[in-house]
Amino acid sequence: MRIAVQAAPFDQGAELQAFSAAASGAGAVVSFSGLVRDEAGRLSALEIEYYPGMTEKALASIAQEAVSRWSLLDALVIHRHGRLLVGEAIMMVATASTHRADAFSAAEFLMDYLKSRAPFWKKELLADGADWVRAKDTDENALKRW
Amino acid sequence: MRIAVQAAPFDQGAELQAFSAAASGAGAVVSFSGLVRDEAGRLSALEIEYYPGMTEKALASIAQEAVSRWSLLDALVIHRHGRLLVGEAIMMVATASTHRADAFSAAEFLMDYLKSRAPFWKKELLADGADWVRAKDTDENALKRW
Amino acid sequence: MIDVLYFAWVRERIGLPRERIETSATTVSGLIDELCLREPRYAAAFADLAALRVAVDQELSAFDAPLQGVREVAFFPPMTGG
Amino acid sequence: MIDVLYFAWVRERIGLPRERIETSATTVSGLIDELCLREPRYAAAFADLAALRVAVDQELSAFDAPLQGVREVAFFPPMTGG
Repeated sequence: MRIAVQAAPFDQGAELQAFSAAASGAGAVVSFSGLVRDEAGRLSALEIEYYPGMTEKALASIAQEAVSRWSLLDALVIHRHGRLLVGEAIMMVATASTHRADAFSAAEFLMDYLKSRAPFWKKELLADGADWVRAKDTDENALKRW
Repeated sequence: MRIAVQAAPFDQGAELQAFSAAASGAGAVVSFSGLVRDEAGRLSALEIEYYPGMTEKALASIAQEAVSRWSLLDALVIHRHGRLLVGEAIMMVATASTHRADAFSAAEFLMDYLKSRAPFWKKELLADGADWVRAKDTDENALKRW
Repeated sequence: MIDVLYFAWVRERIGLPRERIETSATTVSGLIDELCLREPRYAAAFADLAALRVAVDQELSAFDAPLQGVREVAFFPPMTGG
Repeated sequence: MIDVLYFAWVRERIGLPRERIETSATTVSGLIDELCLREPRYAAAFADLAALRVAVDQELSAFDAPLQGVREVAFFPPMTGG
């Protein structure tokens, strides 16, 4: 299980390849990557703030929960902070399991918790100002299914 | 949308990276990779048979259905045939959408249909013989949710 | 003349991957009946239709599908892709 | 002495990312009341508690959480990771 909170860009392809190669015995690997959307051309950059110390702990605890609930062979969480440009990968999660249903469910669980329970805050830097992204009710509600 | 049915191995990392880079405007990318499991050390190789012509058509039609049902920005399906060794990637799908729920649902839909409706047949080459993999009721039942 | 294709254990049981068949059958079921009368290996392959699937001109079909104008019929076990 | 941290627009509204505070409050709510009495920028930041979350020693907590033995309290809006 690897948790990384970093300012540096990462190569999601290389990460998936390494994760998959290391998950020996796995039959199913699911990955999710979140990318910076251009918001119809309005966005110039995304600024991500986090809580050093708490963020890493929260991610490790969410990942540990996923691993034990779905008997995952492995899990990966990478999340960037700082300034990101349109098209860049903000974060990725990957899960490895024997059968596909577990890897899919665990990846969705990780994403739902990461959206609303991991201490990250996004600010959109727009042509005409800057806005903190508001948490969505749909994201909070998504937690109820687990 | 790219559909590939091939004997050659593929690099899932490079495929994910290229897919993600090309899916301009996407906020969410989900990938699934199916790997050859060693079945507790019993498996020496997997032999995959397909139906040239029908297989490609079936995959294109499943992917097209996913793209239109979830308004995907893009979809990718790669599936190998022939002899595969333990740990090798059998296939992968990837989906790109604006929000994560669509990419996840579409990837699961693709996998469920690919398991039971795409003309591939797996034969396990074991230390003590060879067995055609039996279709699972759980896979057939998984189709009912869509 | 129809191209008849066999895959996976159906292919192994019948002993060939494809053959061209002159048939007077009007449905897939009729074709299966004709094949079963030929030789025991066909009867063995088609013994349990619930364990088989059929594609007519590369589309999954029912066993009562008509054969008129059809160029290709394929028999195989349930698919196990992914 | 407690380290009090602010993130996102709470940090911007209060104008600093963290401060050490000498407090006699026994709960998070008590601490918020003390802060609000200090200066209008605090009152502005804490005007709508429903729009805020609190972490006590880096664990998400309720506003009535006790402060005894606590080293670090953080205030921030609902999280928007992923």
